[in-house]
Amino acid sequence: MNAPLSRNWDSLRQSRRRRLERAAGLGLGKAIPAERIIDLLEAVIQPGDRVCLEGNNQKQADFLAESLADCDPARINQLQMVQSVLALPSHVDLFERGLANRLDFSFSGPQGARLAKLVQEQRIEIGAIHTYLELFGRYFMDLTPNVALIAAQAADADGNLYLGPNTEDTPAIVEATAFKGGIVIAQVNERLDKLPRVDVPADWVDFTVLAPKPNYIEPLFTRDPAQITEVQVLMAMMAIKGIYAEYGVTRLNHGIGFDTAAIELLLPTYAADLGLKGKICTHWALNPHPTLIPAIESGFVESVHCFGSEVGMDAYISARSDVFFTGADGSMRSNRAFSQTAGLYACDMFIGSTLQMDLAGNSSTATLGRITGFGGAPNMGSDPHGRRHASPAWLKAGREAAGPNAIRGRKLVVQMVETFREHMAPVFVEELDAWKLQKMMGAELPPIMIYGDDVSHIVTEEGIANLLLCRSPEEREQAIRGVAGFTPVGMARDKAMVENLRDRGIIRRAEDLGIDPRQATRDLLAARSVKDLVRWSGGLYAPPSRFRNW
Amino acid sequence: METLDFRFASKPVSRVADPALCGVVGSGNLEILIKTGSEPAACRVSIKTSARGFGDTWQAVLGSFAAGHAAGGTEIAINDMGATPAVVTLRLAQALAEYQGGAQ
Amino acid sequence: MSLNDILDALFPAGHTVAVANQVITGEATTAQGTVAVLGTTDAAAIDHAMALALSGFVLDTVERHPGRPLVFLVDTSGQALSRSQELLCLNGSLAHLASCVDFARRQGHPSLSLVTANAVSGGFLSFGLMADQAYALADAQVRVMDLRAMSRVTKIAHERLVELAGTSPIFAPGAGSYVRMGGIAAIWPVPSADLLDDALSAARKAVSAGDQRQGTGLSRGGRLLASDIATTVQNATAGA
Amino acid sequence: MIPSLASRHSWFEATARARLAGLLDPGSFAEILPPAESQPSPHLAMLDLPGAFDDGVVVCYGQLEKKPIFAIAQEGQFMGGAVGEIHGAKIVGLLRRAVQEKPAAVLFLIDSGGVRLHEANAGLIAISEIMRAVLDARAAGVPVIALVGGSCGAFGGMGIVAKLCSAIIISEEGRLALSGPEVIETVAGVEEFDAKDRALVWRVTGGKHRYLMGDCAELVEDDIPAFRTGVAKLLAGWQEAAPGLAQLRASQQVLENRLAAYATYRDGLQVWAALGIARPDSVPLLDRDSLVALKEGLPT
Repeated sequence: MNAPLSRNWDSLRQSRRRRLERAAGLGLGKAIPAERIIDLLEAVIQPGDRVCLEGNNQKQADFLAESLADCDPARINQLQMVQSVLALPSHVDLFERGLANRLDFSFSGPQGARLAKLVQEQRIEIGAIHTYLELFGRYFMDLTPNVALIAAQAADADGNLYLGPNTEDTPAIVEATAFKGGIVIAQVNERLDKLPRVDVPADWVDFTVLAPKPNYIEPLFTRDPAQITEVQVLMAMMAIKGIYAEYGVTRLNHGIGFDTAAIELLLPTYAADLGLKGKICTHWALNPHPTLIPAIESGFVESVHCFGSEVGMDAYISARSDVFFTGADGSMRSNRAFSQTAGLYACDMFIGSTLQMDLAGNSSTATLGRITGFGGAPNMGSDPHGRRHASPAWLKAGREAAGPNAIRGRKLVVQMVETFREHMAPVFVEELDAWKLQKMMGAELPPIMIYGDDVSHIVTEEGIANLLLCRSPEEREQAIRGVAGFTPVGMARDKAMVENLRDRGIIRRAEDLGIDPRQATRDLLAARSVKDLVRWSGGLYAPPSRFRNW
Repeated sequence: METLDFRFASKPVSRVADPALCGVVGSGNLEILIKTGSEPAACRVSIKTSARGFGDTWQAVLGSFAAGHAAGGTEIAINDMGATPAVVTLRLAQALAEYQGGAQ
Repeated sequence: MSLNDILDALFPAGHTVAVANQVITGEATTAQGTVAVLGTTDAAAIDHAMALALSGFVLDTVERHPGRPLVFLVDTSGQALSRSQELLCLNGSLAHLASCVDFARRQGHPSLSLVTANAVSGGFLSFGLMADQAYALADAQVRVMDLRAMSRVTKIAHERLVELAGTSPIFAPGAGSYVRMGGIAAIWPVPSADLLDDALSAARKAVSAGDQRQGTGLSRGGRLLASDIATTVQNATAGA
Repeated sequence: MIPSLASRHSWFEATARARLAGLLDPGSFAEILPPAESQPSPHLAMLDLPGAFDDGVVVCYGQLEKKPIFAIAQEGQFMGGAVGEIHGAKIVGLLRRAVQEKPAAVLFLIDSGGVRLHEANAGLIAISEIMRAVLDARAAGVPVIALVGGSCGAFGGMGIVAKLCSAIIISEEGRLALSGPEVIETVAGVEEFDAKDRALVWRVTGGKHRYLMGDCAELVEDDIPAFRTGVAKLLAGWQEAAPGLAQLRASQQVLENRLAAYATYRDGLQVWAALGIARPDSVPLLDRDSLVALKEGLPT
């Protein structure tokens, strides 16, 4: 019998020690001067490292991203980047400049076109496009970072970090890195003697650097009520009366579009008139949408847990600590991983929008020439099949789908779309662009955002299709065609079958719900401008400059 | 720009306010002018639209309107700046209600 | 052609015209007596200071020389494009200048303007187009925007604009378009004292005749709708 | 919900026709050259663009608190309220009619970026004609009141026209200037004027700034009834001397003093501080009544 191979069991720890020694050898302590950041990065990052660059939906470690992109590709190369959002030009520069060559990510909104080009030129290898929760999970499995570059609001002399209201992904990243022999470097907006609160303890953090400018934050969740259309008001009325009220949806998540902003702004008016206050929309997994302010002020909302924060909402959130999760210091604590978990397992409904939907109800926001990913929507917009607690909405949906003897419920997954987008692009299509995109990317699967078999309802200006009640693929298809209006897909419907579906309540038109489309005016919106939102907030909401007209 | 003309059979409508105007020629919007026409059981529609190539869609939207409402005896003139069928349908309903004297 | 050449050609009997900050002020002798000469040069982008210098000179003339004709020389690339100018309401200073020119007219001062090189939008509106009669030298540029910029803003193909500009004066840059539209009375092949003399006589007649530009545009076939529509609105009984 | 928000009828959002409907006495609106009797601009058709029956402006007569009123309302949603041949001629015709019929006032609901580029020459000459027609109406003793609070503000030549009117009533949302911020940004660079920085745009061109500097007679809420009340208040004791030398000299002096004092400033905040406002930062968030009180308390 052979003796067991002798093996080094602490190579990660040793590697970490060598990296820290190289930094110390350059005279670098825990607090790094901004002008020496490249020295530090070149000392602690090795070719082939897996590096997590904190790019969130909103908060960006922009100084560290730009600094890494400015490092010498002869010293740092072959990096494998893991990050949830590819938002900044510098994120893509890493690949163009030859520092990195592999990417695992979740969302790349503004950089989607550049990313697609690099993929076609084979200068970047994409591991996978993940959902947020999935990526966080893999941080603790097979994508654990060697080095994490993160953003925090403030550091103290020891290196404790205060994250401010935009916690977002930071806890997940730091925990995975710090406890698996990795190096954590934080850019901070300010150094304080005493932090308002400690969000990350100093011994999980190796280096801090005071960035020349505060980190960039994108106001991603601000929807100007002035841009909400009458058609969106009509769809919101139908959704409230035909879904929220009927299922008694109390725990939910909203997408970030104008369609759902319209619902938020109809709660204090239309929904209140229907007597729904206290009966719907009490508990939310939601970023602090400014358009939710009127519903909060009207007493609709009991609790909101947030993935991140929103520019201009800090003072309002702080003053509404019964509703939002706030620290003893008064400022909000958000957390993307926990809020995603709440959205997946503790919500009874997700409602959002999409750019395309096919006849099976599959939907995607992927378009040709862009690789964007979907962030959290695929998790929020899915029915987790595992065991969970029962709630009235969940049970009702489950029984609609499987009959009175159903042994599990269903999460409501609602897609809300106008049949045509701008420039008369039909939302309902025979085949998603995702299939062409799959070929272009050479991917295993088409980039579908929400799978049709998870979708429970589709709301369009033509009505509501309840897919739970469909009993065959043909019925589903005709239910979808039946609310697809004057798109080619809609015009090809089987009229008799659609009328039958309407008789059975599977398709419901506005008039079936007792709604006159001519009542759908913007006068129903509790706020019709950003300034109205400021007034509702008692002056606590301070919108970013670009959303003001005063 | 494209000019389209249609004629649809439709039940006669009783008018109060003649003519009636609804909407504005703004991006994604349209204006609709309803006047009294010469055929009591037909609705004539003439359209000037910035979006070319949607004649079939207009025909379907207007046909559905003429079948679902009493709009006979009218002439409808439309100036369109890329309104979606949803907006067209809504404006038609508003304009017809206005034509009938603002009845709800 | 330089400003001095133009001045010498217009006023062979002599003038005392000074230029400060691209603003022309002074007086000149003509066959019809002394006239006030004022305006801008070197494609001035009109700002507050220029507008106020001109309006101040108009008011001085009204106060000290009742009835003296005003001869505006127009060379403006438009208005100054700056935040500080807008902060102080540049449209307000241009409106003040226009008011002063209008006031002079009501006090019996005949006025005419001559576009010597450029006349562009806001700068042209504030004084050149406020005169009783506007003229332009043959090589003067009169416009709101050139066709390339217009193509960018309107998203209409440049070639298409060029093609249409060949037949329609509605948007085609050029003094000729403004003549056909009635905005400019005539084009002068060269600056000349004789033409000025005729124009001053015409301006004396125009001073009490009111704004005749719609009618002129109609009779010249360049602006076919405006005159009738204005007349209809003036006389129509309102519909409900 | 907050009742004052529920009952507000935003001027900024409303169409030209909705503004008129709320501004004039109920039932008094009588349109001249209504849509059914007009044709869209042939010049737009030549460029392959659909026009509007009223060419983007409503001219009418009506009453306000029983006084006979003429009104002009530009539709900002159609081609940015810009002035083309027909549009301009309708305005000129109504102003000339006012000289003959002498209504109690002409209300000029401006919502325009200025000249319609598609009809640039016709538009520029029309604005010049409007300028002279406004002054003619005023000289005939008919006040012309500009109402500015639409999404397009009063820019370009229409900014000049607004300042030629007897008085301007503006809302906080209203903007009044010559060149649009986008134009300045395009030509002079984003450092000169960042057109996306909307708070800055309003500090430079917005209703509060214009009111504080005395360029507008009244500041009202973004509310159709508030504009109506503002007009009624202004007309109640209306007296306007025919423009005379002394008055123009006085205006000249005010403008020269202002230029001398503020020529280097680039932000409303600087002007407001110089006007004696202790906390200029607070101005953008003050409500209308507080701002009016603040202005009335300023040293003159």
